[in-house]
Amino acid sequence: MRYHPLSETDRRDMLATIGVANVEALYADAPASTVLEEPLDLPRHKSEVEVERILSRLSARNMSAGRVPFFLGAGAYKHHVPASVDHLIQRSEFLTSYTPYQPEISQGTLQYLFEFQTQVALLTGMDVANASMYDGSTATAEAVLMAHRLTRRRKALLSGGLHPHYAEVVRTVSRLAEDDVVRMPPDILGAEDLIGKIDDSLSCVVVQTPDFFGNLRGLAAIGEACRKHGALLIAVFTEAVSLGLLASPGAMGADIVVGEGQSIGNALNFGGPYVGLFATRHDYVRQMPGRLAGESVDADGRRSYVLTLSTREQHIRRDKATSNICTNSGLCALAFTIHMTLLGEAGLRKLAKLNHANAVALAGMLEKLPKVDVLNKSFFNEFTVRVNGDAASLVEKMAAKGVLAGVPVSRLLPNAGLDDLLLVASTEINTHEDRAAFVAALEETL
Amino acid sequence: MRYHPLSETDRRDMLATIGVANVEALYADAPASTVLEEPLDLPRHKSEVEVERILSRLSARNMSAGRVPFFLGAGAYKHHVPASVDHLIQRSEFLTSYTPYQPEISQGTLQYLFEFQTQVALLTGMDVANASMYDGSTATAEAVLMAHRLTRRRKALLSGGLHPHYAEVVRTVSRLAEDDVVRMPPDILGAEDLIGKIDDSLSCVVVQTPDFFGNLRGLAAIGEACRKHGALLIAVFTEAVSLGLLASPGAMGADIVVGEGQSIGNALNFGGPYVGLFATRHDYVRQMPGRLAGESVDADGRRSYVLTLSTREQHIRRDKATSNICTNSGLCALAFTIHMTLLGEAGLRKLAKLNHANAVALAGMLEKLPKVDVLNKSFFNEFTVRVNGDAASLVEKMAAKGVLAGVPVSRLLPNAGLDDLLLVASTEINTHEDRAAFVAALEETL
Amino acid sequence: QEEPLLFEIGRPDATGVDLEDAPDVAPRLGGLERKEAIGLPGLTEPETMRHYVRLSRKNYSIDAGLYPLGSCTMKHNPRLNEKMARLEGFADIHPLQPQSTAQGALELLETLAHWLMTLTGMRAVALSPKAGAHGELCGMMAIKSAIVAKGEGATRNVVLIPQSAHGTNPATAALLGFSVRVVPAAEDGTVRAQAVREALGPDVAAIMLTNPNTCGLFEREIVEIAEAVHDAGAYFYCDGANFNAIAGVARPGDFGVDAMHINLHKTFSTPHGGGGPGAGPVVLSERLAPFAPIPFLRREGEKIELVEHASGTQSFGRMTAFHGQMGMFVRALAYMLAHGGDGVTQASKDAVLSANYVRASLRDVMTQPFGDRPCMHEVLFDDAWLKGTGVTTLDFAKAMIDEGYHPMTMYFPLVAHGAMLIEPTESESKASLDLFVATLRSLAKSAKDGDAQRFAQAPRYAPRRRVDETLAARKPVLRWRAA
Amino acid sequence: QEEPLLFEIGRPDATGVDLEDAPDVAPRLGGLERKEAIGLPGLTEPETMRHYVRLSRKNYSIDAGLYPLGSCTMKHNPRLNEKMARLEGFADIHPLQPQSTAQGALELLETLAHWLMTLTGMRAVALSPKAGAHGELCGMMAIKSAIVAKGEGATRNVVLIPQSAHGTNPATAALLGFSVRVVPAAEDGTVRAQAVREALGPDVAAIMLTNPNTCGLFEREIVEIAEAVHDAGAYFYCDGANFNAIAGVARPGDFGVDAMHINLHKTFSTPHGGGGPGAGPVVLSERLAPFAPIPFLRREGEKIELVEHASGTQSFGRMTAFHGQMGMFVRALAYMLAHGGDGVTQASKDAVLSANYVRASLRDVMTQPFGDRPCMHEVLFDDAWLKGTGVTTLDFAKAMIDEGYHPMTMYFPLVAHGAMLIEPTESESKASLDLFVATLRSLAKSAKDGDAQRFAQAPRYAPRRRVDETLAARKPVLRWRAA
Repeated sequence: MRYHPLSETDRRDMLATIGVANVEALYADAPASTVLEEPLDLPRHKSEVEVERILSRLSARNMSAGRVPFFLGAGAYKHHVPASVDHLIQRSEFLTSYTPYQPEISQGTLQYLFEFQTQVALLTGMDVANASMYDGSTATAEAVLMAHRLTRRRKALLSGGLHPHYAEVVRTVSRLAEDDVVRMPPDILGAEDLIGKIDDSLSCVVVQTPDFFGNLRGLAAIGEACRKHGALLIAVFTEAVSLGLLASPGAMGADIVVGEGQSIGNALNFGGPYVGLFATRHDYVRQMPGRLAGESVDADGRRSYVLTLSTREQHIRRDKATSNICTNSGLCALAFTIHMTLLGEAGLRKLAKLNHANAVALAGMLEKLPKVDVLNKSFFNEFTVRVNGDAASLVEKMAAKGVLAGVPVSRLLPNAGLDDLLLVASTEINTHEDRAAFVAALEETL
Repeated sequence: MRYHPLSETDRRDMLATIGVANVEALYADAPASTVLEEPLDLPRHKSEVEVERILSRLSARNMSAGRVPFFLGAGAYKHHVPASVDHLIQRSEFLTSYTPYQPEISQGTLQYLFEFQTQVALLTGMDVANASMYDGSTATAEAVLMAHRLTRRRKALLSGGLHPHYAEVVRTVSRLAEDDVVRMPPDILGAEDLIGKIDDSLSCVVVQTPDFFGNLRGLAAIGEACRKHGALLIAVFTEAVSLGLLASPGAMGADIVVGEGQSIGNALNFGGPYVGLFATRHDYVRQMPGRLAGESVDADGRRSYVLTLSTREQHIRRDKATSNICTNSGLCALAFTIHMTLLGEAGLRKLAKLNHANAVALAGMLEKLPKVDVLNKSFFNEFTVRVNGDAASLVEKMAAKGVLAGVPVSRLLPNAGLDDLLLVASTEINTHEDRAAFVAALEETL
Repeated sequence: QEEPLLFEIGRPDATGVDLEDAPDVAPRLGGLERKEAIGLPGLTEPETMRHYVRLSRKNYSIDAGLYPLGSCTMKHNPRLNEKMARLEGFADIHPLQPQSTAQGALELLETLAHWLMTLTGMRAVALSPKAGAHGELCGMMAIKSAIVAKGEGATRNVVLIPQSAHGTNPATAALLGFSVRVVPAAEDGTVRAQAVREALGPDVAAIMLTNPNTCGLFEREIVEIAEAVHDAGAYFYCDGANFNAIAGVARPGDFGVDAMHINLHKTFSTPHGGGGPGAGPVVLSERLAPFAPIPFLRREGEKIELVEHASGTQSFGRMTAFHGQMGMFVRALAYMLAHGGDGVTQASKDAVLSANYVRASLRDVMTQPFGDRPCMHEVLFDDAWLKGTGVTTLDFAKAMIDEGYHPMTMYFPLVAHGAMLIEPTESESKASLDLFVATLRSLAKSAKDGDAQRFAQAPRYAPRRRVDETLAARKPVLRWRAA
Repeated sequence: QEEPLLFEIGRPDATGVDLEDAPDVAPRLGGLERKEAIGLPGLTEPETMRHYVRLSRKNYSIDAGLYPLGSCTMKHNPRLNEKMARLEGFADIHPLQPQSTAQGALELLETLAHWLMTLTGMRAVALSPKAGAHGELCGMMAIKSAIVAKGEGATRNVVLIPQSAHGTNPATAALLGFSVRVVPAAEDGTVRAQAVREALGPDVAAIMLTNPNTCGLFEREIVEIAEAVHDAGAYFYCDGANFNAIAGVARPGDFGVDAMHINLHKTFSTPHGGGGPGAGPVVLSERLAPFAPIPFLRREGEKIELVEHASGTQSFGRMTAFHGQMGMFVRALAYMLAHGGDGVTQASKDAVLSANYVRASLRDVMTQPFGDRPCMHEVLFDDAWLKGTGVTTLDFAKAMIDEGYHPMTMYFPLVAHGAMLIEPTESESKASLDLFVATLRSLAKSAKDGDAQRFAQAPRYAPRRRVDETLAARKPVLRWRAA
């Protein structure tokens, strides 16, 4: 086997040093009834060519985004990732290192995490950010738990504009942890009255902007109301690029900001791995979940970075930890950091503007069609359209014509009477030809 | 521009330091008549996405080997290259370094070149090898020039089994350098009488094995005859994998061995870059062209590697150099070295055996067809078949059916009455299904 | 050479991307556009490359050397797997595109699930957990759901956990409102069925047990423990972090396990990436299978459906936005296909062999807390042998850095004093193991010979000397700010 | 840490590849099978990764730092270009597959040729030369062919070459049987038309002139020189190694050049790869175009044909087996498309600006052989300023290594005593240039202050101290042999 350096001779010599007759003897503690006598019914090892053949065949059966006019969003966005990003994250020193527990030989990882934390704090307009979470949805659930700890209350209010999957993730944890969740009904037009629902029983209000339906939400008034009632405002985003063009959640008064960072530096990957962003106020840092890199000095007085505040974490605090999280999304965070570095402020703003302009251009084209309504007053790069019929079957039919047209709302909110709604996203990858192909396929299909 | 770190402010500051008003002033020595007043008629800079679109579109218009049953050889072979090879050669430290003129900070390159030289020497059965040439064809031309220098004669005899392109490259240089070349007629069956042509006027005899038509050639008797007449035997190969299964040219008495190393570690690349292998006897090393890494010690006595015997080379010896060559094929040589390391003796032998077996299996299937003759008595992984008709149009028709069937001999030897000959190669990448598809398409087409 | 922070070398107007010009449209941002600057510096592409290449060179990595972190499984990461994960049909597909356009992806999930179930002998698998701890949460959620379904939600609120457990185990239990009852280990470092029986009661929901355990030992009474747990109406959660010692050799399903997560980044070698991403699929027993989270797969003939909603099922719900770590699944399946059943078994055996070889080669100079007996894929030493030398486990570990090695895991598990947990993995050649052993023996001799300075000063030949962790925690500086 | 040779750690039975089983057939090797062992050790995949990763870490690279090698053009290598070169339609196509199945590849060649001709103002381009020196050979072969065609093959057998030329120039001329006549340079480092006129005669076939020349200076009398050469019935070969100073600013065609090679790995940034592969397309004037080597392109409407045989043409023949360095062509074209005409021009100007900035920043501490005047993309210093310090150019260069830099080009061109040729390229930020300048100033001060030891001992902080080149050449050990 190409992956196994030990030869039969090595194995014999090693067994002799150990003083046992065979490797089975080393498994003597395993109850005899549990040790397999026959090999499992699994295929034998394969050459690289064979593995490539099998997986390429599976890959070829999927319609990849880059091959067609592509307009899906709803929490995962196709952006162009510069080739240098993917090259750099594959450096052995980044790819094949462990969590930087030994700072003396991990400054590479620690420094980029410190850079990542700073970038996320700047983008969200918050004081501090952690070194990443699994993804936006789990970060949201962790934010709710953190709000519970900070407020010593156990009831969360979720906006009807929150991504349905995020709401479900919060609800799953809350239900099994016996916390309360109030989930508002789907809020297609961004018109819900959250403020009226805020009272002293709430630990937090969770609001997404741009919301699931693409509407942009002002958070300032909600933040005011939260503060009045001792609740925390948790702001959520699923499209990190929007922060290049929109007022930051921090500037609008959020206490905790969580979101999905996939848009920057990371591929669609059929849903994962992604990278959760998590930022908050300085005062709350000791209740924050997840890993943190901090600045310090070494024995020679040189500036150095090191994992810190780990007394919050499970490997030190066990059942008193702020979270059970151990793994972060290191390499995805690195991709985010490198892509963000390449963008810089100028590039990010231009990218966000281009996304918005492409979406506005598409919305303008769709608004001219008779059987289609664009519902949003405001949006960033994604909006909701009402179509004349079932959006899910429309999408299927357009896919058959080679256009991936968007996400039917019913895919995430079935049986909600929203079957005629379609979420359409447009990023910098879409050309005018893509938009024209979209409109043509739509007209043919409707 | 993403590639240009200087900002307009930087440029202004730098011009001030220099003491000129603008950058045009730095071009003051250029005659005014030659400085462009208008920008050239070329497109403006493009984003990564746009560049990818343009080049992907061009790429998609080519039928790539991995997508079809594929049987081409004739000097370039499709083998599977392990993913780790391509990963390693893209390490910044290998990819973006220069020729290792500063050994103190180039031991990485120098040591792999030393390993490469050793591998090539072992494979060819020779004493020493250089650090690579452009490709097999130019290595052959250099070998002839080297033989001229060593023998102080200027006439080469080329076997009719030598790859026609290689023969042409030798002839081009020789003609313009006013040396003599005798090229034997195409030798389809490996039956030519070279020995009868050898006399005291020859500097060298150039013989390829496996030859262009796939025949395996014993070299011992030719070597004997060369030695008797003071000529050198230059052995050529175009399929490095064959050396895993066949007697080495060194063992058969070659004085210089040259060949193409593309097969190991390198992609087809539409013909380049490839890597020329060049090996010879120890006594001849100072007449060898190309770069050489040698062992030495540093000031602390540690074993070190360094470029050596550079007094042979153009940058020292100028018009007295053994060759004008400056660049080698460093990164391709690295790919060769890594792939060869992964193979090892056991892997190379198994790979060569698999190649041969696949070719024998295919030949067996073809021999059963009524309108096809396999002409070779012996072969490694490539052989010549006579088809009932024009091989070039046959190949075109089979390509239209999605099978890349081989190389028509007339592509390289037009107007030679060989239009019904087809070279067919089969490597480890071919499955039984590929062979069946080949036979089916051939039967349909013939 | 020091590498500045990007904030110290970047400029707000510098960029490493060029973008097409935007179509000229009237914005529709509803007055919510950003007014203030973000303060994000950029770098051009050449500067970015250099910055991160230089940073990378300050890291240790498995590609550059043996990485003997016990319980972390730092083994070879085949580059084939990276290539496969980047195939456009896996990397460039959207989680919500029509399932009819992603049947190849769904078949990949199904194939992976088949391998995991076959290797563990379990009934079902939940693929979506994002990492090991998330998998623990998944398994414990399934257990809690089953308990609630039986109407015992109010009464069964204790989870048994041995002292040697990973910190994630108690943290996960606590997250779901369970309280933790610690089960003591016997003198030999394993848990006795009798001790479990004594801790069990009608208030116990589950036991969380790692096998092989964190001392590198196989829990020899595991079958009896499982029976006792089941007899008491509780569930057996197995922490599968150490599955790489037994994959292809023994099946957790045969131990009586109800739920177990599998760290794909450990057993199936998806790269650790400096701390993630991981992936933590959870295998479930027959009785927990109905509670598995959404999404899950359902095959109807040629067509595979990904069930994304819980209505009409007993599923406990959704754990994450989409379907899990697809990129990691591709890598793990590539590893499985390449290894085959035979290779996976061989890997387990070689991992165990290598750990025992290290044990046998060091047993005369270092001490083992539970005596000199066969270990699994990792070997545990304590610091008894350092007594009186003035050298601590930490010092010893840092001195390894100066010898070119990453330290072993230190001070874990907590049951051993000054623990040193060494996991060489199956990826090391015998020559590599021999060199490692020779280095450790030489260091041990040096410690015993009284050369305490060498250890107190270590590391001296690393990018940094020891870093002041106390300062970092006392005055946390967690981001750069403009001076 | 020392890394052994693979021969010292490999085993003949170890392998890092697994292969399918061969079909069972009777061999047809005609009795020529290998009998003896090859003696090639192998390594498994994890060992191979580690060996070459470790080796790589002993190299300096442009990704890790400024690489000021004059005349070598070490600038940023965009990774986009690597990605593009690996597109299956370029990397995985065979040079001899039907041209109808490779029209995209041929269009790429045509597009590249268009860019090269436009940028140089020349009439034709030969793409197949494999590297710069091979391009020189191509150009000189075209010239020789033209001379022979005019019936002057026997008489015109001298090539004029300035003293400052690259070694490849005289070597190339010699290879074709020409003898070399050296043209002296004027005091200002450039060649005077008058000097050329004096050297010209009926025996002269061509001049080989580098412009900008190897002293980093623009040959100001180049147009007159070209006229003189043409008037004498000879050809003007221009060494295009330094084209990166003027691309988009001035066209060699306007100087009167007949042939010029372009190092794609310099001007268009295909990676140097530790010494290759390069690519050296040659642009040709109207009068040399007919002699261009095969293969060449011919378009008929939508179809592009690659002409592979010389019959019926004046082509001088074939230079290499196939069509040239496709992999490098893709990278170079990606570079051109990304830069655009505007970016290429900017790159040239920034390269010149950066070199002059270094010149202006060091002119007070170092000496220039031809006075303080504007240079092109590289600046030449000599060692006059080191006189009496006991420090040589070599010492100074090696001391740069200790400061984290690759040395500049030393002792070339030969026309300057103790030459130090610095080419910063357009890829460096101003901060990077400032740091480089400050380092050189500090080193210069140290040299003048008499700290000769620092230089004589250098490098001390590199993977190796100075290596004994004499020993290597005196007793050449060019391969490993079993002890």
